[in-house]
Amino acid sequence: MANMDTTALEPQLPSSYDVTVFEEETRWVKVSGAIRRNVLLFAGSLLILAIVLFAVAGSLIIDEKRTEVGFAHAERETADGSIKEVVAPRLKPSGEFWFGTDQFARDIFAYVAYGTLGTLWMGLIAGIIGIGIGTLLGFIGGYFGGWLDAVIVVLSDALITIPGLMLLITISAYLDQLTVEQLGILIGVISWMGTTRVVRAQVLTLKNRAYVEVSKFNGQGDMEIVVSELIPNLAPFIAAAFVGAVAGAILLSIGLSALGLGPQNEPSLGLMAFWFIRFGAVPQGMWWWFGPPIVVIAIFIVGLFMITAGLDQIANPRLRTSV
Amino acid sequence: MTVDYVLRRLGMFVLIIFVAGTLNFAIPRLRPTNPVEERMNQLLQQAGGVHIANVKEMIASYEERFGLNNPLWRQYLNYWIALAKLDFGQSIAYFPADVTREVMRSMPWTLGLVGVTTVMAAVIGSFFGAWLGWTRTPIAVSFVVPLLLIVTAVPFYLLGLLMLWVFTVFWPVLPGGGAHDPLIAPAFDLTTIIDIVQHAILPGAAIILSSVGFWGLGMRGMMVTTMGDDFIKLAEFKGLKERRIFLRYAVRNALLPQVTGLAINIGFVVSGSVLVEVLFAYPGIGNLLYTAITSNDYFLIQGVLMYVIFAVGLMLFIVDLIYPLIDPRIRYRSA
Amino acid sequence: MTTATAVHSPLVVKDLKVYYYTRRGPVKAVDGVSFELHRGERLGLVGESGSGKSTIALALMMAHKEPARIEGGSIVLNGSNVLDDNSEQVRLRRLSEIAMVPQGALNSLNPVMRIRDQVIDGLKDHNVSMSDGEFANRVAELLDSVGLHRDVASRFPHELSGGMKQRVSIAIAISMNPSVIVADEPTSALDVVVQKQVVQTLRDVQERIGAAAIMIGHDMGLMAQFASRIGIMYGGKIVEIGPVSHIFNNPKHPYTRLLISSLPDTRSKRRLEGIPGLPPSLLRPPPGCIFHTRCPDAMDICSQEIPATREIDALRYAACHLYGDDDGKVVDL
Amino acid sequence: MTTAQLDRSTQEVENEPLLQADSVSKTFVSGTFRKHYTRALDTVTLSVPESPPTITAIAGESGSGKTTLARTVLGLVEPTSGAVIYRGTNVADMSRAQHAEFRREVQVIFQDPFESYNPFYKVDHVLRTPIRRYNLASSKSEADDIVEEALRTVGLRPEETLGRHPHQLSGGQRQRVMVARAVMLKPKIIVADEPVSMVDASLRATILETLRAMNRDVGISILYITHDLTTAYQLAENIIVLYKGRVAESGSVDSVINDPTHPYTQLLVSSIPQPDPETQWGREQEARDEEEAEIAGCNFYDRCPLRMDECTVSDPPLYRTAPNRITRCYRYAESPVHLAPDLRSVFAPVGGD
Repeated sequence: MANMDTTALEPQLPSSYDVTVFEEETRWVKVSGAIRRNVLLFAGSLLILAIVLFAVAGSLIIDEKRTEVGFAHAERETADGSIKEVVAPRLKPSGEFWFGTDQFARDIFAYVAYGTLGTLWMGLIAGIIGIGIGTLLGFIGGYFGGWLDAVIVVLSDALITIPGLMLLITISAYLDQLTVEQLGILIGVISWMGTTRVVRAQVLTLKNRAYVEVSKFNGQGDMEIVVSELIPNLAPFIAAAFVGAVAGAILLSIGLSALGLGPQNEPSLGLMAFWFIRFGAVPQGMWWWFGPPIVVIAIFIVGLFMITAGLDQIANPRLRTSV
Repeated sequence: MTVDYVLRRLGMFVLIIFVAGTLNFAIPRLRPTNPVEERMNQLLQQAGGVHIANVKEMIASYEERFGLNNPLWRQYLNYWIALAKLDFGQSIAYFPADVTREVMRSMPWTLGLVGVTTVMAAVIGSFFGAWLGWTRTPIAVSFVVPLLLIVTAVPFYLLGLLMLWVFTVFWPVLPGGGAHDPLIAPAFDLTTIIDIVQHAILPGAAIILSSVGFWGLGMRGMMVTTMGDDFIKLAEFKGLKERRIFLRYAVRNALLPQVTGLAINIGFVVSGSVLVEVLFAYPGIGNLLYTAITSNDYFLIQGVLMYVIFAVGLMLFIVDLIYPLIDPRIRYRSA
Repeated sequence: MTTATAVHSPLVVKDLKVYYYTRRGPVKAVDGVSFELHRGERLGLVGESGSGKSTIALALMMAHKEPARIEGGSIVLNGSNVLDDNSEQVRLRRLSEIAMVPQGALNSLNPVMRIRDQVIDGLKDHNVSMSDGEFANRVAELLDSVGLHRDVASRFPHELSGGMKQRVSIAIAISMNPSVIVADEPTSALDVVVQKQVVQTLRDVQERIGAAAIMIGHDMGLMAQFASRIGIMYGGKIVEIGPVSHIFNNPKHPYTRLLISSLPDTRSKRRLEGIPGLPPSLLRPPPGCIFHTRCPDAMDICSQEIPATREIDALRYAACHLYGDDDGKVVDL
Repeated sequence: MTTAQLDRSTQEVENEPLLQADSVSKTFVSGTFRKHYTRALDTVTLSVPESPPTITAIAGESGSGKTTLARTVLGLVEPTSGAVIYRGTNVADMSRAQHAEFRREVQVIFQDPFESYNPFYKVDHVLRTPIRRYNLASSKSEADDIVEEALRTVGLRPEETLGRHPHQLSGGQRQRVMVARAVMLKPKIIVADEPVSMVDASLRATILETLRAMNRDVGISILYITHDLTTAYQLAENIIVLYKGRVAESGSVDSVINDPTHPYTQLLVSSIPQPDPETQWGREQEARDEEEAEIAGCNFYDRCPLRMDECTVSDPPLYRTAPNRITRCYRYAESPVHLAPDLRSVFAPVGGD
């Protein structure tokens, strides 16, 4: 190579005016630009962060006893005029009980905090398992193809049509009491199909990209190609699928629990829904009972949706509405 | 529409039934002991509310259907033979009522409520989404997007709960439960119809409100993607009127994936409607399933699940058959 | 190119500036472009990526989108400035006065509409009233004129090959006998045999209806086959413009000269030489002549002063410091 | 020249080719129940000798099978029948070590200089990975030297190239980095699949000239896949014109392009837009307009302006119309039928005349 004539190929002029010269931006400019370009992602993350902080800090600070039946007491004047400590259900929000108490004299604020934590934990487990199975199958199907791919495709297409809640309800009819963790695992196991579809479709488009083929000529093996060439580019898709899976799992679990078929012994937002539906919070007008969990669930899901939408914009630039 | 296409779709339909049926067969066997058998023995011991002869008959029919002493493959085969005859056994709770008959009694209510509201939500949502995705729509309307997000984010049943509070407690103008007034003799007249519609408003509105955002956001995404397509640019170069570009070029193409979405979503809505039906005591499939579960009526549970999946699979199949009529690329594909 | 003829020229572009407003500042995609299009002539605008050629096409159609803005100049179409029009006037001018044959024809047609309807809707939205039979005849006639069978009218786009789709685009473009046809890389995705057919078809219909045509592209070979006059674009400016034979046989601007000498042909094998360096940044264009960073003939003045456009010989204009008052007078195009 | 003589000359060139595609065919299947078969490549045999280094152009329109041939030779597509043989071993049967050697010695340059880069990484990634995977350097500084030398070889300045993301380079720079990547591995063969069709004209020449220099000075054989006959003419010694997966015509590039015999090659040549206003396109047209008909005979029949009745009966064989020319057309039926399957047998040895 040394003796070849390269004079004609030498770069000839300084490139200070080339299009290729990019100004270096300060970190803040980069960050603020990123936020401006993806408001949805940023705002959604803030909402979720707030919920997580509320649940984690709440469960650390607040005594778990406050979520137990009959915790709340108040001083009441009895018939003989003496002041007596009595169990205090159905209290309106006050300085002591910020969100009031429910039918069973539990502190609703504490219950919402612990319940949020339980639901969050369940969603995470379900999301991780669902995304794990889904991504693995998506990669196997998309990258290696063949009969295994055909099986994966057909199976996920068939399973995705089976209504998840119906399936979950049916399964729960045959099982004993579920724990929050078990429910998370169960939901994860029955809801990987969406992720598989997305990942597989993306792997299919990526694997025939020239750069994946170039990496073969660079001596990279299949595993290395998957790990170092495909996964980094699939990250926004996988992250979006994960967030979607967590949101789906939370909705499913709340649905199941609201029917009284979910975990009964640990606080969760779904179980709370079961209680306030079953014990007529609505007809009683106890807005402080059913209000907080509904608001938390709404913020939860809105936040997760916004993150998914924001990640979609990263993955699919056409969805970016502003430049 | 090619033979290949129809065959593939039909194959998918059969497969869905097969997978669902297999699941339905496998789920009760998840536990080492058979919960159905347990439950029956339990009944036999208590024999309180149920007639002891009935329970014995139930056990006989159960053994006949599944023959738990047979090898697994034999049980599986028997199971499919029974399914092929639409024989789901008899309901324990409503013994000796046939499961199929119970399902058929509830199905029309669910189909009416969920079917109508799903289509309405899809139409309204797609319209909103198209409007939002149309780049020429004033920025002022973009506040609708977060609004849709929030409405979508609250689950069906919780939204239903809120509405129940508003319209039956705060401002009692609508009936709070049931599908019709039990005092009105069911007849095909105006009073009955108005009564049925009145009862359907709250649960229906809950379903529509909470899924309209899903459709809207999906449609908006498709619109944005479609607006970037070359044929929209040529339509502009052609000097077409905005209205025509919007309807005939953008919306017409953006709608195509929404139709497929409709098919898949029907399954989800049916599923979600369980809660709405329970909440509003609506005598549909969801309520039936709930009753079945609370009374450990295993044959009924199996039957409901099978019928629901059959219905969802059938709807998917029908949408697949209709799809080529609206997308010429599939209609004429030769290979 | 005197102003007296302007009245009769279907299109006169003067000092057109189109900037893209980015976070980093304005990108001067088109920076002071002037040219005049005569009745029935075919102008080729050649440039490499980033030269601003496609931006010109969009601006002529008034179809540029944010963040692109027309910063100055005028586009006089059939005697009146398009920049003064309201949006409805702009819309009505499209197709009837100026029509576009788009790039990437593979997806340019609506996949769910029959060809017939895609030809007719343009006419309908320009208030052409005909009976259904008359519309059908008009469609058949248009398809005929681009060498397509009239049966094509009832087909969907996916049933047509790339070349056929592009002919349909041409048929649509001439459906209202516009005075100007703009073709933006009309053969970019097509095979060489089909490319020839499409360009010849475009040329045939343009001659038949007597429209002026602008073809935008980067393929000098295609330009030599199509255009009667060629404008060479570089960094958002036209650096040289003149009759096709002058440009190829006696290029004046160093960029044109290098571009032409870099073209491979099938007559003699030779050492292939490209143009060293890279296209300029339009965000921070170099001072002076925009080509001086890559120019083998660059002088001191080139990095200081923007060269004026001079009329080097009849109908040929170039902007380069190599030419002084002896070579041609400075003109305001 | 008789058939016997031709066969002998065939024997001579068949002494251990470095790489051989041995009667490779590729059929793509679609459809689930009713299968639809597309024959993308139909029994093509081509070999590349160990020496001297050659540049061979493979030309045709989209659907001609040129890219399928390239991808088959590269081992990216498994042939439906036939085999790709490298240094005497079928690529399909190679051991891990042999396959690694094959992957290093038969390199590629793809059409799209942007898609060739993983957008996640800086351009360095694509240069450093092969050094690591093939153990080309024993130290970091040695690796740096190899990368920098390779970049200089293709006329790039390392300091202006390294540490950048692909989108920060121009199309021409990107493609030159890809050439540098391939050259750095000291391959025996480079398959260049339309390497300049997405590069600006002013930068195109430089890349082609680099390829030529690699062939001349470093001794790399090049398979140049293209739809553009002018660049094929400038770069290659010999050319293979494919039509619908079959060889339509082949021979030395000068004679094929300046005097095409097959009606398809004639159509291609007459469609070249010459960058010369005095050489205008002719008005010759195809027989039919892009409508395909299934007939038993010549696969070009439906487009052929010179078609004859016998063309519908059976597919014509390759006729040897001149010492270094073959064409698949009945109009040359008086010429001897070319029997040696390997197209290499058509090409004159470089500098052999």
